[in-house]
Amino acid sequence: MEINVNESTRRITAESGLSWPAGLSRDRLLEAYRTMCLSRALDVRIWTLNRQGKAAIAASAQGHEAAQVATVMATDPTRDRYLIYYRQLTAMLALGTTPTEMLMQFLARDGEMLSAARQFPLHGSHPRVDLFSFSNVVGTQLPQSVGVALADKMKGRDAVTISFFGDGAASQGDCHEAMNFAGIHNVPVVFLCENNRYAISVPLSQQMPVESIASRASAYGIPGVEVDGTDIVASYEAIKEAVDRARSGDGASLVELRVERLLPHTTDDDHTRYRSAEDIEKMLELDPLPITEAMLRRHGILDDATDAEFKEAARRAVDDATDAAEAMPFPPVQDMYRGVLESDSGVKSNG
Amino acid sequence: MEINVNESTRRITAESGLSWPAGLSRDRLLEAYRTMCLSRALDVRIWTLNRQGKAAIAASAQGHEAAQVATVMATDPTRDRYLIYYRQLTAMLALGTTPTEMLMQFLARDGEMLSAARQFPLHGSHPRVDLFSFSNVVGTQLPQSVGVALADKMKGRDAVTISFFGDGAASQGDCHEAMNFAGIHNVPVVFLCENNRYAISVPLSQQMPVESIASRASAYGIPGVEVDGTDIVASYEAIKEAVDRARSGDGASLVELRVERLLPHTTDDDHTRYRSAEDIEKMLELDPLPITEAMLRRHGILDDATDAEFKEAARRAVDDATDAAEAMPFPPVQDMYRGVLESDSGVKSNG
Amino acid sequence: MAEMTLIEAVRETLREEMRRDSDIFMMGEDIGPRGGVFLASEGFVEEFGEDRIINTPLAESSIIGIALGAAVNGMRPVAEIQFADFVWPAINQLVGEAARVRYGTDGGKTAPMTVRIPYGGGVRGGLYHSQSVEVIFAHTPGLQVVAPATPYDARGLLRSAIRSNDPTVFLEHKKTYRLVRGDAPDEEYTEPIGKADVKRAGTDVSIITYGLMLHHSLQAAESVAQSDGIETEIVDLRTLRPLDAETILESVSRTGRAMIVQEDTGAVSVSSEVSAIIAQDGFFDLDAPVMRVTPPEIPPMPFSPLQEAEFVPSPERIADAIRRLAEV
Amino acid sequence: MAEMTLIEAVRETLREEMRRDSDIFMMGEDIGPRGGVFLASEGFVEEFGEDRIINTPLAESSIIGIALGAAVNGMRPVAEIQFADFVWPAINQLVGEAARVRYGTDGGKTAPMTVRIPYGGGVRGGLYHSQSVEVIFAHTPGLQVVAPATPYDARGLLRSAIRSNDPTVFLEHKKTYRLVRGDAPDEEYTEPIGKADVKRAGTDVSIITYGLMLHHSLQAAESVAQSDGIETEIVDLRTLRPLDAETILESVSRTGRAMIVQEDTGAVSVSSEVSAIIAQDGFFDLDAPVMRVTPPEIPPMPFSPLQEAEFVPSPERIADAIRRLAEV
Ligand SMILES: Cc1ncc(C[n+]2csc(CCOP(=O)(O)OP(=O)(O)O)c2C)c(N)n1
Ligand SMILES: Cc1ncc(C[n+]2csc(CCOP(=O)(O)OP(=O)(O)O)c2C)c(N)n1
Ligand SMILES: [Mg+2]
Ligand SMILES: [Mg+2]
Repeated sequence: MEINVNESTRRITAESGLSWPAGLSRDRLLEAYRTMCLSRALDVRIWTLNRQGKAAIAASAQGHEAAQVATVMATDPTRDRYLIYYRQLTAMLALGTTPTEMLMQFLARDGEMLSAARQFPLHGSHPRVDLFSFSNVVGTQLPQSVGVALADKMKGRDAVTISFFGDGAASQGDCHEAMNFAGIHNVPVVFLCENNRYAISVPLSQQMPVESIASRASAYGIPGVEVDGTDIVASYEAIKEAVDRARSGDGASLVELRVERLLPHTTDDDHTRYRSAEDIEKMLELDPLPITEAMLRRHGILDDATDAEFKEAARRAVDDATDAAEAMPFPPVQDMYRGVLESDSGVKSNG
Repeated sequence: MEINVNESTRRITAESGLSWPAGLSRDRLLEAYRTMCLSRALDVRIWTLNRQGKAAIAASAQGHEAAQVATVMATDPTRDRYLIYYRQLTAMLALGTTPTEMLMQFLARDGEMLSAARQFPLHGSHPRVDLFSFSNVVGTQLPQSVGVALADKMKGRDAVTISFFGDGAASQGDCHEAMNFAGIHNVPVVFLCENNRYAISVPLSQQMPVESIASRASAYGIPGVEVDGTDIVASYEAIKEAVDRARSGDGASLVELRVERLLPHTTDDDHTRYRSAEDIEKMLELDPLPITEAMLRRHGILDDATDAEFKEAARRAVDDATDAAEAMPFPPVQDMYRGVLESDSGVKSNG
Repeated sequence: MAEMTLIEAVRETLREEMRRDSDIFMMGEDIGPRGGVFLASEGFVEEFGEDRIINTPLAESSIIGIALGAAVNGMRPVAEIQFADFVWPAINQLVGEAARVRYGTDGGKTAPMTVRIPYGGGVRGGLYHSQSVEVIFAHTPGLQVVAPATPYDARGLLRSAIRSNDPTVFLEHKKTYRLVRGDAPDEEYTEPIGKADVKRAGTDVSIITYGLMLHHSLQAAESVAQSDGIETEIVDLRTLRPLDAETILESVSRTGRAMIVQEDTGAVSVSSEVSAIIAQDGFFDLDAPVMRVTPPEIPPMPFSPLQEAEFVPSPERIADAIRRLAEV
Repeated sequence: MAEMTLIEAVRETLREEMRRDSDIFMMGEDIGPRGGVFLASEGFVEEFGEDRIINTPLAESSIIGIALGAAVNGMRPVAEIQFADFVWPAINQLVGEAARVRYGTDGGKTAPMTVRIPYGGGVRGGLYHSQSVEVIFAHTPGLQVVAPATPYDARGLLRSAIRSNDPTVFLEHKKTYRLVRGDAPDEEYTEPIGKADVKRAGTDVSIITYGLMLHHSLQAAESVAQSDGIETEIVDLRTLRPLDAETILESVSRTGRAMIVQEDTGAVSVSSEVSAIIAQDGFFDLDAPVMRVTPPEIPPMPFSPLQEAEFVPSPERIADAIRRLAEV
């Protein structure tokens, strides 16, 4: 299947999955859908925990699930690297993070594995997969991801770096500098933009004078593709192509996944302040869960029993994870003094 | 004459001047050539003053003269605004700055009009024309120029802002952010890139993976054109088109003038360290002075007598300016305490 | 005389100034229909329109660079950096460029611009929504740096900042936005940039502070007054550049004991400068060492609640320090 | 033991480290065939190739951001910022990101990277080729900041910086590059980050300083020793973060008189912190106010020669200050 920026995203429909591209199978698709169901259930729970005053802040992945699960399917967690953004709940689950591990982040519990609860959820580094996010400063991960990939190129390793970002991040100077360097030096990175048309409340029309972010790839001499991010198969195929290109030494690509942000920016936001009723209406039709479910049923991959089983299993897993995470204490105070520098005593100092 | 990025720059030859575009006349072209001769003579003198230990630093305009004089011809100094870079000696002369005023900058003399000799030459603001350059930090002038133009748009003034930069500056994040905002808000600015293929010693191939800077205009929804900057007529026409567009409310443009940097980056540089003999050979063939002279002679605009007169006049003007500037003292010490803030006493303070 | 929160003081003052002077416009992320993430511009785009309330792309360097360009061309931009933690990409345009425009052109161009920056912690912001960023601005000649801690000062100083003809960094502590209420006149009053204010008179110890720490210090002062009869004088700096050395030294000359309380980490900070001023020009008035109460030298500030609470100097910690200093 | 200039010390040490460890590579503007604008990497691309000597586009934020990415993925990048004045666009990646990587991942990732920054004035650099930029780095937990003033220290400390597993800002004063010569062993020695060094022993006054000002202070000390018999002890900080409070306080405890000499403007600076350390922990040793000798509070520094000469604290000005302090 050929996807390019001149072709409108909507022309890539779920039917593109009629013959599975290399690497996709009925089982993998079913597994992907199971992860999406788990992500959605966990996402809903996290929002509830925030409303209960237990989780300080959350950014939801609802609407991005198909795009993220496709991204993980198109990569190799045993050797690839992931610089995530902050909305990658589904990707993290697909990469083997447990619901309890995720909830420990949102509840800032002792033993939280990414940052010892020093950082917001989804920030820090993962103990099992080479996944990390150093900061909340939008755009900084883009040059960093180029450096990560440059190191692999220098060392002759066949790892590919996935650099997650959003449409808002594309406006940062760092985005330009990162893609320009990647283009010059042919580094094995995939710039993966989950374009949900909003940077908090700022719509695309106020973010850029062009229709697509992928169209900017030509300014950096790299391929750019725009894909319907609610279409798990089309997304997989586009990302796989970019990952294969990077792995085979042909350098960077820009993949733009068009998705919808189904909830407000974060639990602190209220999108009715800036989104019209129609806009919200329209967006709800692009929920990747029913879209994926329908596609799988059309192809006879999913039946009622399995669907119900997935959803029930997800509910149970989320309940158990909530109990497990809530049972944990907050990190002890003295741990905050640990490890500013390697040479640190780790004891309290005032300068 | 249509110029676009798909067309190779070299296809726009001096012959494009056979029928003068609107706004150009034999007299204006002759005047432009006179300014180029003056600029070249002054430029040579400044280099000499550096070698004599009298001028601390200089960046030469040699090779950029036709492009710069064309830029001034295409604008209206009585209402337009110029955020210059640091290589715009010719543009400043064309805008009415005297050779003595220029030499006062290089010799840091008392009464230097741009910055009171607090800054490098060509930095500060001009007392007669709305021309300024706040800093040596490459790229910062690009967002600033967008803000300047935005103010004019807000106030409904018909001024156009000319934003000078080089190929090196195009790599800065600020360049991306500035052009993106200009594209979104349709501000009356012309991004004018004098592309001389080098950022000090870094060749284009190590600066960007694409052939032209103008080709990036599409990423910002603005027109981009690439022109032979040694062709004064083609340059004038391309810039005029962009200026007219901005003035008529149609927003920003990017004009890339392909020129050669005939001397090392600055008086501190030695380009034989990084430029091949052939490269230097080849570049010397693109000296805009003989090219412009030949073009004017071909069209019967310039004869031996006038040419000799221009060059003799330039020599005299530069000699007189040197005497005048060297006769001036350095700024007195106490002036350095003046005007950090409006509320300042202007007397020495340590905090 | 109306009672209002600090965020209300900021919003009302912005609104009044926007109505007064059509050269004023605002730029920032989400300041349009969203009204800003802290609602400082709630309802503004409806009243002033999209030309004067510009929802910018997510690009801080251009927010400041474009504001600077507009400022030197006759406008009075008020730029909002959404969180202080995100001002770093814009430091070059602010510290490198705006601060030097007047000096570097010998007054040929000036930059009458205000940059509003919500800063500070204690709001579960973690490492990137809690930072204090005043050091680099307070160090830079050509900038004015204001950090009000009360609605009254916020109103008077924001007016002065917007009307000033020099670039002014206006620091708003996020935790004080809704926590701190106070009376602020409806009149068009201004407070002078560069003047500290004695928020509590005392005879035994001088505390020099600003921002949220003013309120923690006031609580501490009350408790030690009751428990130990120690009378603490509290100097609210309000402006971090230029510092009001006169008011600081005057207070120390009467108490003989100086303590600086600050939320930002201590090394090479505003607290260092205040201490250095006293150690050089108030030395002979001192009866005791110049004490500093600051957080530990770790990146501000942990997300987990117990650690965050420990990081920020608490009224209790300040009260203990007052007692120790009074005994020296 | 070879005599060399400071720039030679930097170049030879870089070369030796590059030869020793293939994980080290360099990135920066013009560091390729040009050899860097100060020739710190002259001949390097010829020896190490374009993969390890990367001529970058003109984009400082990406230079640091990419170096950081490579550092967390097993490399030891040495990034060059061509002039300190141009580090501002990269502050976000350095202060906002690199400094917090170890802490923000609880040690899960580390950033063994060195950022070389030629800084300082007295070279006719004007407002944008003369700046001192240490303040923001010296304030930031998670960074190490080194500022050697002699070839010996440059060699020993650059080795330590490159071999350190934390991000280190390595400040090289441009004027010392060719002005300062000194002996430096050929051996692979290191000097510890975080330790100051007493460069001159004295009994009457302690000067705490660094960079070019070390040399101006040494000249001043000699002249007052001869003219007035005043013996000045000179502490070269060498590392600006973490500061070596112990050595500072030990010196002041013996002389009772402290003076900080600095090329950067004084307000909220390293000199403020040194003074504050003494005023808090060395107070009872002091016989006189803690004096600071710094430039005026104007943007560093004017291009015109007389004004530039006036801006930088001269040996004469320092000598006068020593005399005044000794008399208090
Ligand atoms: C440099 C910076 N500026 C502002 C913010 C505040 N902020 C957090 S997320 C966000 C919007 C990001 O939009 P986008 O990149 O499209 O990602 P999305 O949230 O839509 O997935 C903003 C403005 C930030 N975190 N960093
Ligand atoms: C931010 C920044 N980085 C580095 C420098 C040092 N520098 C001065 S000019 C220059 C090259 C600029 O190249 P270009 O934009 O092509 O202009 P040209 O000199 O070729 O006309 C560099 C790297 C600077 N002034 N500012
Ligand atoms: Mg978005
Ligand atoms: Mg160039």
